[in-house]
Amino acid sequence: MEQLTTIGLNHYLTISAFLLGFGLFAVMTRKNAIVVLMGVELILNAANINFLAFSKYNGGMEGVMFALFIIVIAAAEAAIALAIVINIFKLYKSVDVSSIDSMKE
Amino acid sequence: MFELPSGAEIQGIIASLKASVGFFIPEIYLSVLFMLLIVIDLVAKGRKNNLLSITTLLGLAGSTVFIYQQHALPAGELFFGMYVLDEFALFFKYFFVLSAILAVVVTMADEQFDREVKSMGEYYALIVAMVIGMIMMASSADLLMIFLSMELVSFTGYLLAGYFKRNPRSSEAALKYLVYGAVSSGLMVYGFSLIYGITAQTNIIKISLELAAHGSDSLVMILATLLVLAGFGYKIGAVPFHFWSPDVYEGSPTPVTAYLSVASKAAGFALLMRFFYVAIPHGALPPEDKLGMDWLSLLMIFSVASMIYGNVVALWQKNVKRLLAYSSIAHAGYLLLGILVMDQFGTQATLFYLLSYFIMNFGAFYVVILISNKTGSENLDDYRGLGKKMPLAGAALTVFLISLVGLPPTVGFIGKLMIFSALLTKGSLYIWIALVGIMTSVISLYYYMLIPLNMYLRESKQPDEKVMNPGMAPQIILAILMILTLYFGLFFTPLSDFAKYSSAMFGITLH
Amino acid sequence: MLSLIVFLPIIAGLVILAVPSSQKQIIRIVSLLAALAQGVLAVLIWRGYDPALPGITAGVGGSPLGSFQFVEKIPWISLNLGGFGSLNIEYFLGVDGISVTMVILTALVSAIGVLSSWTIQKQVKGYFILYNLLASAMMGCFVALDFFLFYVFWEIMLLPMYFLIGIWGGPNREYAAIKFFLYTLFGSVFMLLVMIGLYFSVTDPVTGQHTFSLVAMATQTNFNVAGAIFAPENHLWRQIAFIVLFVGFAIKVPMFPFHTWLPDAHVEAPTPISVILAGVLLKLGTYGMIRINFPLFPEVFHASMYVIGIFGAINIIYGALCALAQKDLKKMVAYSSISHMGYVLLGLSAGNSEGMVGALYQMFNHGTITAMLFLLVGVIYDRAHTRQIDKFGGLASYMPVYAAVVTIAWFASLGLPGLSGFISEALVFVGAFSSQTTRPIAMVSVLGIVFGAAYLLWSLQRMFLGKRNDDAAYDLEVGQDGHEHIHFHDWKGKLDLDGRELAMLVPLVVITIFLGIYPMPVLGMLTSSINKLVQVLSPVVMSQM
Amino acid sequence: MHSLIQLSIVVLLLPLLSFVILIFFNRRIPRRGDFIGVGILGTAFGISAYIFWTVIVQTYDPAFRIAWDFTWIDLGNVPGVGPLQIKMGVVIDNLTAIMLAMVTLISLLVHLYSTGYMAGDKNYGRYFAFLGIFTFSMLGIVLSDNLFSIYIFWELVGLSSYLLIGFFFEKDSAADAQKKAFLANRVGDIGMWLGILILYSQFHTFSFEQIYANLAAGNFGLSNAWLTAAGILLFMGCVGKSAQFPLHVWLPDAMEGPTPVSALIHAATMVAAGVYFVARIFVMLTPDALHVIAFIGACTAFMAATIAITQNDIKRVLAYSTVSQLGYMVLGLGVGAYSASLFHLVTHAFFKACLFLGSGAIIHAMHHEQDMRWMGGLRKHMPWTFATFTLATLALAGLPLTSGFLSKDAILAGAIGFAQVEGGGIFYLIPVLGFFSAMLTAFYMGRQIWLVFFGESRTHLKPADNHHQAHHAHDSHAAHADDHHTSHGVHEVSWNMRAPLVILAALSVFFVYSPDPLDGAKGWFMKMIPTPATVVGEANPQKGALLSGSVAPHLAGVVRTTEAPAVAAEHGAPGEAKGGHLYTDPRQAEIVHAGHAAHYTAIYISSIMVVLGICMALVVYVFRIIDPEKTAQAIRPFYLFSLNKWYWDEIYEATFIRGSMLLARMLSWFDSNVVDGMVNGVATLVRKFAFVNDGFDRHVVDGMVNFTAFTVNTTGAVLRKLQTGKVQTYVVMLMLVLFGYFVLYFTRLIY
Repeated sequence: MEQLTTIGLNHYLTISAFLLGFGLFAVMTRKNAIVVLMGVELILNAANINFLAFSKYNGGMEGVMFALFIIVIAAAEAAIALAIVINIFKLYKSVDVSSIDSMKE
Repeated sequence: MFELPSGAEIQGIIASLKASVGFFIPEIYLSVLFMLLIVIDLVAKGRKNNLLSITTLLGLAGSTVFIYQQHALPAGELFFGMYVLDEFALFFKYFFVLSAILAVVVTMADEQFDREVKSMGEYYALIVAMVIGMIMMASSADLLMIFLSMELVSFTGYLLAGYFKRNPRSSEAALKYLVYGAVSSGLMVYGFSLIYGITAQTNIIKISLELAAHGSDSLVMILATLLVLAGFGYKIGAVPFHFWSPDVYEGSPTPVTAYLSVASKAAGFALLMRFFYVAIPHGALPPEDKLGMDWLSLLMIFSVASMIYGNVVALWQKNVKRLLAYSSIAHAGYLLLGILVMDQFGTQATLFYLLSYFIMNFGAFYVVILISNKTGSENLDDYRGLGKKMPLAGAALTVFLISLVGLPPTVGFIGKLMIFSALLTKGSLYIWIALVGIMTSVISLYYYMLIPLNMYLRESKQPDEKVMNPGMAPQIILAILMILTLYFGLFFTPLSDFAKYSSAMFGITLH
Repeated sequence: MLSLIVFLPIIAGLVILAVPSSQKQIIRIVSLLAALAQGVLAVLIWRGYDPALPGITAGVGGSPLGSFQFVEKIPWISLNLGGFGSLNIEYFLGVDGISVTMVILTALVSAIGVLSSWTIQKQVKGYFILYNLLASAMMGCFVALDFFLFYVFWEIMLLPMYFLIGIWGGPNREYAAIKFFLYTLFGSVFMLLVMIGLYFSVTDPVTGQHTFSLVAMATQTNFNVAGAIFAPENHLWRQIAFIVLFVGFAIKVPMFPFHTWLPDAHVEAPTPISVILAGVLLKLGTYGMIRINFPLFPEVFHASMYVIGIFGAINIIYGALCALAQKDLKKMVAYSSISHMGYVLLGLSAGNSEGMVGALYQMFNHGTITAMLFLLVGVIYDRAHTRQIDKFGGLASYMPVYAAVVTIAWFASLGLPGLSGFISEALVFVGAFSSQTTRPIAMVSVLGIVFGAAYLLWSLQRMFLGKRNDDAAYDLEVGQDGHEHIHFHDWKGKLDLDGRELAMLVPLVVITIFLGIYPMPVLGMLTSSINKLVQVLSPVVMSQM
Repeated sequence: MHSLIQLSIVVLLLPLLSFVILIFFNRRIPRRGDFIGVGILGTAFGISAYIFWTVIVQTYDPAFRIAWDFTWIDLGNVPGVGPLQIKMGVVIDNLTAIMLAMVTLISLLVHLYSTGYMAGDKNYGRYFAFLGIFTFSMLGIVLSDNLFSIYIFWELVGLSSYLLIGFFFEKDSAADAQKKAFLANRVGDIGMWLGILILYSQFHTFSFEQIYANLAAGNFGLSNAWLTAAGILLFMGCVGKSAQFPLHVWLPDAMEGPTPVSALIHAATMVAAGVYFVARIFVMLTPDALHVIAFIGACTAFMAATIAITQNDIKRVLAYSTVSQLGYMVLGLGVGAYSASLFHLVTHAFFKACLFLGSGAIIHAMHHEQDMRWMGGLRKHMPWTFATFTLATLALAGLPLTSGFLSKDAILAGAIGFAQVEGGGIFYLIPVLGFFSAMLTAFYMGRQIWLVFFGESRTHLKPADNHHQAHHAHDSHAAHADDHHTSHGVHEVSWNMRAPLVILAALSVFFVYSPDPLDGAKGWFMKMIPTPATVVGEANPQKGALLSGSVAPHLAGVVRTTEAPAVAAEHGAPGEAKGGHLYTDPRQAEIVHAGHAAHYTAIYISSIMVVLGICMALVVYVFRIIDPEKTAQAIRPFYLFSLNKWYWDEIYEATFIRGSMLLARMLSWFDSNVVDGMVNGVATLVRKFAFVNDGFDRHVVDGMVNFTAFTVNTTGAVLRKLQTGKVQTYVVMLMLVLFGYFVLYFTRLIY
């Protein structure tokens, strides 16, 4: 019962694991490029949660710092990604990731 | 939970920051160059490509001076262990700057840019930014720095790959590169978080000490290392993390392909070596028996797979760029062989192989560009009869390919020689791996020779015997590269000594 | 001296590089001059050679001097390998009885090859550059005494050969060229691993460091690195290394079942390249066995003499029978050279002086005789543009000189006494029969004599004797003087051998006859080295190690 | 260096000189230089006649022997053997002297004869050149003192016979014949070579002298069977050269060569070489080997005789008679009648040469008509030819007062003695076959004489097609510019063709060789050529006559009677002194003794046989009491069997030739399809594998994706319409790898 009542490290880790799973799932299955990118964001945020949780339970600030940087990076990545996706949309008139496979084998 | 630092501490922090900056000059210089390029792009008017490119060349060349000055400095940590300076890092600093210079040179020769894009401003800026990122990759000693520098390299990489905005293939390459890279780096950072959770450290040296001291839960450790490996593997483009590379290499502008296939691959290797040598103790080494995980046998599998897969799939390629892409996968396998040895000789061999790969691969791509300038195609069939039309280019390409196969008297042969020598000094298991390497190099001969076969043995379809002149400057550069390939194939002592000197890595002493 | 003879052709190649490709004659003359200079140097070396010095292993005090001759030994590369001391590679040339004969042969054959290349019209410049590169590499292989250097030369040979067959070859040249390339490379890459392993297993008694020197490796006591991969006690790996090297060289020989590249390569290659290929390149395989394979692993050699002998016998009989069934003259000659190289293998497997001397002498004679055969095939091919044996007949009446030379060459090839081929084959049999191990094999191989005579005489009869076939490749007409003449379609030149062809053939004929009557000029250079080699290979010496 | 040696070397080299001159310059010399050939051979004969005189007549010594040799190949100090040289050398003893004289004489006569016979041939000069090199190689065999040089000249004889037989190479039959001759000889040579190798592998020398010394000293390392094998293998060389059964098939075909060549090759020299060689190695032949030799000789003699009686071609009859006579000689050697068979060798050489040249004259006169059925009545037109031919025929048939009688009877006597010593039984087959063949010989020679010389000319009976064939042969032969019609007058041949006939006929009379017309043993010849003592006697298989090295082994045969007791005392079985010899090997002694005892028996039997044969010939062909055609019909199978030469050619064609060609084709198919196929197969495999990997991204990955999609699908209903693009499948792939390794790691599959 104690596991359920008091929030501990495991809970954070579980959530982050779920986030990771969802993120990967989105990346793997969604057609829309935007959603795929959102999946990537989920993955990064899963890492964030881990860092913060560990930082809390280990003591020390590295985790927090790391999380901050990850947020920044994620923002930058989103910017670049959107630029590329817009370009794709210009050329292909769609953002369907799965349809873009002119180069193969 | 935190108490504010006292004034004295802050003074100390500032002092050490000041001290560290002295060790950081090349990076700063390059950042300045980066901004300068952007400014020039903004202020200058009209066709400013040459201005930009010349500036980039001079700037990069200038950076070598600062890098050279760092030889005088003692090896050590800076920025609170975020960053290290050692011979290993210096080697890669030279390596990246030189490859950037070559990339610029190659770009200047490529006429496709004139067709595809108006402005080259961001291009050179991005090249320089990528150099900075890669240099930091090679020097970073902290998970955070590793992550940041890798992302810097990746982002610039995405942009460069998609630089031909109106070219669907280029954009497709960018998208694939982006998605794959984002996922891998995400996994990697998740792995970082786990490592941080286990050891409460982000500095790789501290991590190794921590692991040596307390050991670790192997399950989590495996998971973490695997995820990290995913990130690194994606950078070096080894099987099974290679899937992005053929498409990206084919779609990107050829200079970018060359640049990625040499420089960012090398950066990945630098990171791989530093991280695994230093941070994760190898399970097979005597003292840390059950710590960490057996990443060595893992890399063994990856390298064998890369050699076989890359060489074998390349047999079927019709597009020369794609063919070289697969061959670069195979070469990642050969480089991994050197890392497996995990001693000083092995490191030396790996570094030497990187140098040789740098020369010959850039040369090959350079010729590809020159040819596609004239024929507008990278198709194998369009290479028919080119040997007569472009004698020098044909000869040079043949030399580079021979070197890629690893036949004397070329530098590629010496690279393979050193790698295999390093392997043979370690017991029998490694000999079998060396056998695989040998076999696959024989296979590689077949598809490499397909190119001279088309150039010399077959007559071109349209029988116009006019000689195509790729221009004076490119030919001179080509000749220089070719002569270097041959010269270092016969007198390779300087390169090898340099590699030897550079195999000293901070935080671990290899034997 | 040796450096000069090795690098002369490359220098010539560089000179040609400067000549505009329109000046075909100049290019030809330059390479001819280079080849002739090489010949002169070869003669000088021959005159200056002292047959008393044995070679094979180092002389007193471990120095090659006093055992090898014309030695040039300068440090080439010295790598610092940190924990592994340093990687020392030397530019180390020298000759002993075994190599000096091959040097002379190479100079001779490549000179003749240049003459026979005169008819090449397509891309003359590129052709002669590659040709000279090839000539240098071959010569280098024979004089290199440093394994690394040997390997470099060995591999350098492949590329020019590939292009020479691939660009100037026959209709199916692509296939033949790439087959040759892959096959021989496959043979040689494994040599690389063995070479590295040997390096770490051997120390030079003089410097005490690891070395690539074949001279040091030839002395078993130098395998003194404890726990090294090829240390004397490490039997398994020594056997593996022997097999790997042997296969590598056997592919070059070519030994059954690795021979299938040879007929293709010969049929497609232009005449001069066939001459070089059969005259010199094949010898590199057996030379490598003698110089590297056997002395380095003598005990394995002793264990495997029997097998080598059996393969030799298979080569002899199998090659002869295959030649018997060929319809293409050039293919027949190709198989015949497979059969003749079988004699070399048989002689080597005997492991005694008679056999080994015979094998070496057979290498030399096969070089000259087969060169002659391929030149003759080329002569008729130039005229008739076909090599189908049944497209001829009765040529002896119309081309008497050609027929005479062919008869001499054919009989030399089937080992007729008075011609050089006989002595070598006889010595091979004598040796193989005298050794207990290979006696049964020798008794079987003797059949090769009959089959050899069979296919040669049969082709001779079908092409030269009797009357013109109905579907022959030439027309019959009656000239003014009432005698019958023939003329080939679109052949403007002299019907019978012209001056250039005679200039190529006559020296070979003279050599063949002279060496058949008085072989000592060549054998005299061989004997002391071979005796030394046999001593090195003998179990007595091995027990001392 | 003894002066005789120098002279003999000069003799050896003179014909080579003629070859070199004529082959290169014959077109620049008047008359195509035939006089050079004749002159050189004349000189050679003069010198060898001098040698003969010095050796045989002046120093009348059975044991005469001088030798000289030089180092030809020096193998240096061979490990395990010591200094090793291969020497070449010359030996002169009585046999050599006689052979030298005989060969040069006949060669000279053939040269002379050819100036007439071959006149006008377009390759006239080359013909004489070939004669020169042939004589050279034959003399080489005669003079050699070691096995190796004998083998060399042996092969050279093969070559020159190849050139001579195929002289009219434009005739396909000639081309076939020359190839056949060379190959058949090669087969024999293989055996000879193996025999040489066996001896060398034991003693590391080729020299007769040293080999015999070692054998006598019992140094032969291998078992006695090897020694027998060596003997038989060496004898195989003789089987090839001397056309013994089963390698006799080449000789009759070799009649395609010009007729003088047949005289030179098939009467005097080449075929004699085989017998000469067996004589050289006689002392090392073990009893078993000798038995084999004897039986082969007997079979050959009989078989050839049976074939000869039905042949119609005048030259083929002579050819088979040659084979048969050679069978006699080999038989003689086999039974140990050494001197006798060599005696027969010489006598046969002369009268057979005479016969061949005579037949040549006839053919010449008949304008290249060779079929006896269309001849007849020539005795009036060609008296000289007739006389000499008949005389030689008598000698061949072995009638008394001829040389053939002496030698043949000596052989047959030896055979009887041999059979007695060996204890009868099967061994009596040998003399029986010998005598029967003697009868057949008489019969077919009589038949020939009558068909050719007596009766009326039957030229007109000849069918048209044969007629044209004759003309065809004539044209291709191109011997004459003018084209006679066969009905034109037949004329005697010119002097330069007649003189040889006379000389040879004169040499076929008994007194040349022996004062006693009935006993050759009384003649100088058999005195000068004594039977040498074996070095591998039966009493002591490995040890020969001379246990004590007191006497040089080559003198083994001729120990003086004065030394006899000493030698005899040294080992238990003292032989019986006979003709001044002491045979230390009892068996040999017995045989020789019995042979001498059986002398008169032999004379009687053989005379009866010969007479019988001649009578049959008379009955059949003169008095026509029996009609040959009818008889032939009556015993058709035998007739055909004989006419088709016992079908040997067909048998060989069906077995060896077809067989080896079939094997060759199979192997070459195997080579191009299987061996090469394996290589290509590997290559294809690699490429196929490449194809698999190549489609990896497409198929496997997609498959994986679908699989993943399926798994996900089962968890959530949301993902109905799952579609995957490339990039995402890459990611899936990545995840699968990681996951897979994770699992593997914990299932410990990696370690």
